[in-house]
Amino acid sequence: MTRNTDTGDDSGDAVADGGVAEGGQRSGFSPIAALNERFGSDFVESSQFWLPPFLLVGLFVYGAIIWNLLISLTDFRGFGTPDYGDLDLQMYSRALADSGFIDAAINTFILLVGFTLVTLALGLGLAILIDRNIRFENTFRTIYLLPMSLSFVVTAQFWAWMFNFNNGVINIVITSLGLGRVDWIGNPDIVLWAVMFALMWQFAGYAMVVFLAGLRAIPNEHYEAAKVDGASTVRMYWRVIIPQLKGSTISASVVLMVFALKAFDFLYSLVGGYRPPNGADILATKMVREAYANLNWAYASAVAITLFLMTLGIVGPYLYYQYNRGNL
Amino acid sequence: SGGGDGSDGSDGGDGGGNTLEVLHAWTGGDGARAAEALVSAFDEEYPDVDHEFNPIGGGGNQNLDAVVANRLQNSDPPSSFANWPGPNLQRYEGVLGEVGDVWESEGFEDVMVEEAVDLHQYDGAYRGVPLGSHRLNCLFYNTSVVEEAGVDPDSLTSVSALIDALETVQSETDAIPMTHGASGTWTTTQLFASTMLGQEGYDAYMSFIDGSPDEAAVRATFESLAEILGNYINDDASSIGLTESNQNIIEGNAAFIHQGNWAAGAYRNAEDFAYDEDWGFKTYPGSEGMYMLHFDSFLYPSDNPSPDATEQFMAFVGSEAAQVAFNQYKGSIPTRTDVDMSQFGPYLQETQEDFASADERPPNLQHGLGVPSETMTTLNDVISSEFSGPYNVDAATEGFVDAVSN
Amino acid sequence: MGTLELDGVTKVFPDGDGEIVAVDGVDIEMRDGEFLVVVGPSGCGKSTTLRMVAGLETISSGEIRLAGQRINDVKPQHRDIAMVFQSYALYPHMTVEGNMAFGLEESTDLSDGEIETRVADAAETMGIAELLDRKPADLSGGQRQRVALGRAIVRDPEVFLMDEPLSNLDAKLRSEMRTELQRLQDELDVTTMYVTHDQTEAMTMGDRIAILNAGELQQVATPLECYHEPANRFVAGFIGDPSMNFFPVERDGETLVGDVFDYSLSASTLDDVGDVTDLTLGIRPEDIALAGDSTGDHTFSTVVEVVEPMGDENTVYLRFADAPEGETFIATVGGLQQVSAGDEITVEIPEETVHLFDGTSGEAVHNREIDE
Amino acid sequence: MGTLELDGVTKVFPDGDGEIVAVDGVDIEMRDGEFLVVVGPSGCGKSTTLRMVAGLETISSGEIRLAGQRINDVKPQHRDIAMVFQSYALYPHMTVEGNMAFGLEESTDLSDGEIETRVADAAETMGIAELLDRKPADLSGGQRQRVALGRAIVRDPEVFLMDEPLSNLDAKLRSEMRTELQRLQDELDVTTMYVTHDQTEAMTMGDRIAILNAGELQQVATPLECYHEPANRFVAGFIGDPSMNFFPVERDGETLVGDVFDYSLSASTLDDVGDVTDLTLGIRPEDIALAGDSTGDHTFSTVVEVVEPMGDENTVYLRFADAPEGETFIATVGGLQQVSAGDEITVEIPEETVHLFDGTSGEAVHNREIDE
Amino acid sequence: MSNDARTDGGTVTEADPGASAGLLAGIDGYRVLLYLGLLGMLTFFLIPIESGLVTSFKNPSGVSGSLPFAPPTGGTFTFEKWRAAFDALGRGLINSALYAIPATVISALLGSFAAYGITQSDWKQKYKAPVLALFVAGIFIPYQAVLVPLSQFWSMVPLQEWLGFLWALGINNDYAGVVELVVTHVAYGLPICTVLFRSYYKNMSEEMIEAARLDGASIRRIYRRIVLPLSGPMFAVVLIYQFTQIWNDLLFTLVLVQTESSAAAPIVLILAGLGTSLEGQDFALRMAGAFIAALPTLAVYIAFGEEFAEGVAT
Ligand SMILES: Nc1ncnc2c1ncn2[C@@H]1O[C@H](COP(=O)(O)OP(=O)(O)OP(=O)(O)O)[C@@H](O)[C@H]1O
Ligand SMILES: Nc1ncnc2c1ncn2[C@@H]1O[C@H](COP(=O)(O)OP(=O)(O)OP(=O)(O)O)[C@@H](O)[C@H]1O
Ligand SMILES: [Mg+2]
Ligand SMILES: [Mg+2]
Repeated sequence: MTRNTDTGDDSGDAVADGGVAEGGQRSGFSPIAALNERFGSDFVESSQFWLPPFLLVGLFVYGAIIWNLLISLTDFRGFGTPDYGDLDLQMYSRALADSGFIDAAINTFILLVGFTLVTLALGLGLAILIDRNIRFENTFRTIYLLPMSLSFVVTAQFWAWMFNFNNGVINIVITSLGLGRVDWIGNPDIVLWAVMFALMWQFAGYAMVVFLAGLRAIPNEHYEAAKVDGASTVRMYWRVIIPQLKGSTISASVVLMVFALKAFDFLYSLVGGYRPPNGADILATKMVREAYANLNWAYASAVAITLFLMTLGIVGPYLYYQYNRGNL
Repeated sequence: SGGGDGSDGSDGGDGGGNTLEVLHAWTGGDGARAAEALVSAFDEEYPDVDHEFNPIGGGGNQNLDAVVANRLQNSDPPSSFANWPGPNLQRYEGVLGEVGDVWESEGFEDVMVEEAVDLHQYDGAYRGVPLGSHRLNCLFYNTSVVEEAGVDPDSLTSVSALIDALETVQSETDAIPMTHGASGTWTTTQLFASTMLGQEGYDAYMSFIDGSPDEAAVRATFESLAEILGNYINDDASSIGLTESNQNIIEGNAAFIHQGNWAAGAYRNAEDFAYDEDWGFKTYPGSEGMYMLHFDSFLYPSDNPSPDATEQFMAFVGSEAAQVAFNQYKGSIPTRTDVDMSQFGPYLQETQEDFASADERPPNLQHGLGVPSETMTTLNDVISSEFSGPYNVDAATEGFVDAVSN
Repeated sequence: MGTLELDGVTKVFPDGDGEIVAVDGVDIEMRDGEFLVVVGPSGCGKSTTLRMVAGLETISSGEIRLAGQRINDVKPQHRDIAMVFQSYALYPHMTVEGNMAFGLEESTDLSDGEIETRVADAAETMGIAELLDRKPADLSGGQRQRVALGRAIVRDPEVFLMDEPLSNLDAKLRSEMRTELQRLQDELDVTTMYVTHDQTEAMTMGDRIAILNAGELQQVATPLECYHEPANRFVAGFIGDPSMNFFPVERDGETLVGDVFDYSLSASTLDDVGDVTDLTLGIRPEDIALAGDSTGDHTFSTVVEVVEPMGDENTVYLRFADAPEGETFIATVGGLQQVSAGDEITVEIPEETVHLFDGTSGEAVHNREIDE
Repeated sequence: MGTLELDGVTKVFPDGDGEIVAVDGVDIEMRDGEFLVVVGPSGCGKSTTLRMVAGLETISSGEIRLAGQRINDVKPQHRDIAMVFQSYALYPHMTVEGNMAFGLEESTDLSDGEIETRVADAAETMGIAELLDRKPADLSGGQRQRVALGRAIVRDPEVFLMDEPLSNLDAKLRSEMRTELQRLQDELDVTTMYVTHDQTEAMTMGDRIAILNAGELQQVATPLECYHEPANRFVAGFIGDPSMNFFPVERDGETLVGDVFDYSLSASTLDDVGDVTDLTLGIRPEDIALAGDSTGDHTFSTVVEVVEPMGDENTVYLRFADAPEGETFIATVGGLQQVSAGDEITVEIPEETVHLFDGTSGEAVHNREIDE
Repeated sequence: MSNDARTDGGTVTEADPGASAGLLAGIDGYRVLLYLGLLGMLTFFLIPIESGLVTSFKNPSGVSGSLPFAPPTGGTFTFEKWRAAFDALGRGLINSALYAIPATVISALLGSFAAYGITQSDWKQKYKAPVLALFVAGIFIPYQAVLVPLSQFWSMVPLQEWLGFLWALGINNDYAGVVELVVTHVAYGLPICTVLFRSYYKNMSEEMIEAARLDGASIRRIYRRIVLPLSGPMFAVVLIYQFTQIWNDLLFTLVLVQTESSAAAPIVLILAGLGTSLEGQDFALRMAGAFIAALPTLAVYIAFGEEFAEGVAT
């Protein structure tokens, strides 16, 4: 930090000099003035604020992604160093031939879509309930959002117990309803939905908060106008209010999908290991497993790039949408 | 550099250059106690060696493997780490040193079982020293449950006999015929190995491991497995692990379990649960006279941070003192053939006798001795995707055959 | 039949531990087809009154009757009332056509075809036929205003309610829409209750004006009655811009004695005053005349403090010669009459133009004469 | 020396692919101590002009000189200029004293003691001495406005810039502050550039008014010059409320021929017109006189369409008898003159009050006579 | 939005004008359903936590022998699991705090810098947009996409040598992992911090900043004297949000510290493997551990729920 501030001081001085240089602009050339001319009057002076963070992010995020792409083109595995001299798409063709990868990709997709949909639906329901001018609104909202503050690791513990075959709350409840026990975590056909359910528990509060903000942004007059226009409460929500939540829905969906892509922590903690329960392998867990359990670095990088492209597919249009709406 | 010593031994804080750093995964239960016994025996033998024994917990051996891999990757190797010899050594290609002089000076080649001699060599050099051995083709049972069902375990000498017995248990009692903990795939892979050995015989098993599988044998094995797993195991098999599964035997909820003989460790610790009275052991049906081999060994990384101390440690690991100290707690047996077994319990004594007198000692499939780790991963992936209910015999067969074929 | 009656209508809001009486026993009767403007300062209860009529607020006590039927307990969606909101409250995700059709779809059984026809007709009336496919976001302020009106008229309700519908428009558009609204109301002849806080709107638009203050109804009358015959000092001060000048005076025989001036009254005026002694004298700025050099009973010498030329007229801040600096009153004089700050001039406050109010209750005791 | 010169000042904003010329070659010279009001419709470039003077926008072309020095490239913090913003832009976390001291601390080397003294003096001037320890959030609108002014005057700058400083105040406070601002500017005698879109403010406050439209300067003159001698049709229409009436006419010899009326001109007026034939005739509403029954050269019979009674006067929408319905013009008549919709009345448009503009360029060719 | 309530409440009030509307309004059917729904959801959100909590106080026979959500009885009650969990996790609490707190503070500060630099200063929108887009996109990058290079990077940085002076003080050299975690979390937390601050600064009055410029302050002085002092509320939001994120993250700890056996192991890493050893699944222990690990973020959440919600909603 100290060093950082020092740099700040230096460039501060530089700017003061820049001022002088500007005065003499007509006589000579000043690089600072030239930069400012091109990028805007405060470009140089403000860079002391945004440039260091920007470089940090640029290096660690975007530099790393490019590096990752490079590694995914090598055959790097085991111990040693990647050989950047020999780049090809072998790892990607391997992925396409790997049924585990295909399964993980399909699971990722199902999780993405399923989780997002159910969470949005529940979140919207909660938001509407909360928004009905209730008493103790803050208490309800706080509790609904509570799981969001917990670590994936913690919620995994809770849900491992909830889904426990013999003594979990869920099986207790369904047996008390006269149904047979279900092996939530063990059955590969069910486990993904069970995970989805647990994640929904954790993030429905988030969707609620976003929708609530959306609901509150709709002027009271719209509710009243719909009433005066003769609509019942249900019709009012269906025709007038919910269609106006498009923006909230989009931003909540994007964030939820990104959460789903990151569900690694949850799956890892559920079993305490790199291999999630059968049927719940997703690209995020596969990537980490290939890298850190199997040392297939290049292959893991290729999986990671696939995951990244999936994210980009979601976030890219979102960024574009935000840009068009002038939010960037 | 995921935590660990300075890489070149000269910069480590507390003179780490000479500190012996040993990584293993025995973090709980018998393992922890055995590791403790090992350490104190080591202290007794080599009081001057600075050492640091680091148990790496979590996920069975997975975490240990990951940590070791990472440190080797970062050229920051520990002095030694616990692992399996055999084809498993392939994955440490290029980062293991040689301990041939230890073998020579200690005369290990003469006292270790011959399989140990073979399996600890890679690329023509010794890479580690064995500490103990578990047996894998075991079938344990709860005496009272099998009695209630009217089944005589000793009479089960083929897989089909086993299946019949399971059927009997199913119809005669409320107990689970065979308990299975399949939350990890490894138990099923391991069951495959024992079943194949028992049903298809030694040669079929060995050619499978050696990369020239007989598809019909593999298919037949999977068919039997499908029958067992599809009909006779516990409902919650897929969500529990070995420990809970084994608990079913102890609590009298199940008749049989197939496991390595580490399962017996839990019986020893359970109250009022005595060998031969409450629980019994039977070689996995059909594999009588065979001892499916397993080794716990310590490997020697090259670029060793404490070469001298490590060599001392290696010599110690192969010594009688170490093997007795460790194995009696671990529930395994020494890999030396010249050990006095009097300190071991009756079950281990029997195991040692079987070991010594076995006709064949086929290497295990799941624990490193049979196939390289990469193949093992693939086998487990096949189990995971095709054979964890519903049981797809065709796909599993194809997957296994492809995985081992070379 | 759109007669609308408010009978002792009161609204009490809970406020922490206490209560706020937002509307206090308001009685209004509106004829079918009447255009009533409700006006008053901010917070006086205008919106609350309107919202009670719409059914958007419950009524604490009193009764509202529409065409003779008590509607206190009828849900808003079942009252046959259309409302135009200050913010227009157009549904942003629907086209203009969707916005206009919504009410018909929800409240009637009309077929799609009929709805389309009615929407098209209403759009024609409002001159927004070519906007039907646009979304509200693509409309200008004036167009949105028209759509909001269109949405109300398409339903052909018994009563229109409008809450400051013009306040979001700029001045020019506002005066344009003002005229248009009047024309429309003339044409449709639907009972309309129109809320504004702008006295210009009130004066120019309504058949009658209802003036509210602090929840209480002050006067319901035609605009000119309110201007020339205010019921009390509040109305007198509220209606008219610049405001009426007020001077507190004490009656002393035939003379009103103020702080710095005396004002003698004629017999007929004295009659009106009766025995009230504590009075307020009111005079509208445009009634104060420059007297030149002539002096008379009701002329006073004053000093000009500030002149604000407005072009067509000047607003002159005057001070009685004896009054302390800063204590000014306002007169408006023709734009070409040259007065400048510091001038001493004589002004006349003609007796026929003065108003007198009870100093305590504020009730008007005497209003100006109107020469017709 | 606070003379401020704008010399061909132009501002071009990039806009997608194209450009917006927000300010287009504006030339203004302000004397030291002058109070200039810049007025114009929304979006005409007023704020942009002011912000260029402040240094908050770069200047696309042209030159701004302060006391003769070109300041185009001087950063805002080094120009000796203080600005009062529409939102006041007080620093919410500092006390009033902190707000006022901030500029002195940042831009001068004064000691703490000196700064304190100057702040105290300025606070005295603005009458906010007892507010010095409060935070802006604890102040009323008017007090905030005073603090914002205080913050500007304490720096004793060469030039004050004010961008609609009164628009956030309510009507009453606004007119109060208007007077106060004028008084203050008189007292301090600092060159002041004041932006507003409110023509009343422009008329009443400035020494001179600069009228902008679409980025171009229309006229710089005293308020009354602008009212009575507008440079062009835009100025004539912009200044004055209600606006001047305009009629397109064609000159035919000595007569102006409109759509529905003819208007004969005297020789002196014809002189002004010269050889322009395409003209616009302008007449202010207050100059249209009810002629009673008398007829003359410049009387016309009209129909009253709408009467908006304002109390002190009525705004009357008239239509020439021959004009189609809806084509109205406005006259203001005394509040007690009874006219009602539908009446036919004769009005006079006196020749000495008419304005004539070039029909194409809009330039004034003849302005009304002023009888002084 | 409360019109329904108003209308319905009104009916009741009308029937009994003297009664307090609040009490009686609860009686009508619609409201009853509404509150039933709310309470049902409340149960749904609380039951996993509740059953975890009661289980953590049960001995093994209590865990297997009683309903998972029933509180422990006298016979099955024990503190043992909490004690065991605390023994296992105690050092993890400290280790987690060691990187979570510095990383939170630094990323918040840098985020504030960055947001100020690209929001409140005057350079061309055309160039700002891509810079900002990179920050925003950075929020959404799955960490997996950078994991391999990240391990490569940290294996190349001779951190062990640089920090030699610390090891000389007797600090376990595993703590290099803590330093790596701080830097890593700062880098990956920066995008969200920046975006949060940006939304705040964007709403900050532009005129106020301009006023400060005209008052003679440089960009740096404006930050110091105007923007920073006014950022308090957003700092609260960002600090709370970041702290929970960093505290809760497992992936980076798994990659950089690797093992719960490390002296520097953070709490989540220890918790992930807790109670799943060869001993079998000890759910009571896992639950107790889960609560200990969740304690700091829960405390933050309960104390600063509003700020947390605000951070989350952005
Ligand atoms: N829902 C409410 N709860 C409590 N008090 C309210 C509520 N709605 C209005 N009030 C109070 O009732 C009084 C009248 O409010 P109302 O909105 O009717 O005023 P208004 O005349 O419309 O004012 P404006 O011109 O500002 O719109 C105010 O004092 C207001 O604070
Ligand atoms: N930063 C900008 N980028 C692009 N166009 C701008 C920018 N600032 C102003 N403009 C445009 O320049 C023109 C003049 O704007 P300006 O703000 O000076 O108007 P104004 O006269 O102050 O209007 P108002 O009375 O509404 O404040 C407008 O068309 C506006 O859209
Ligand atoms: Mg209102
Ligand atoms: Mg402006």
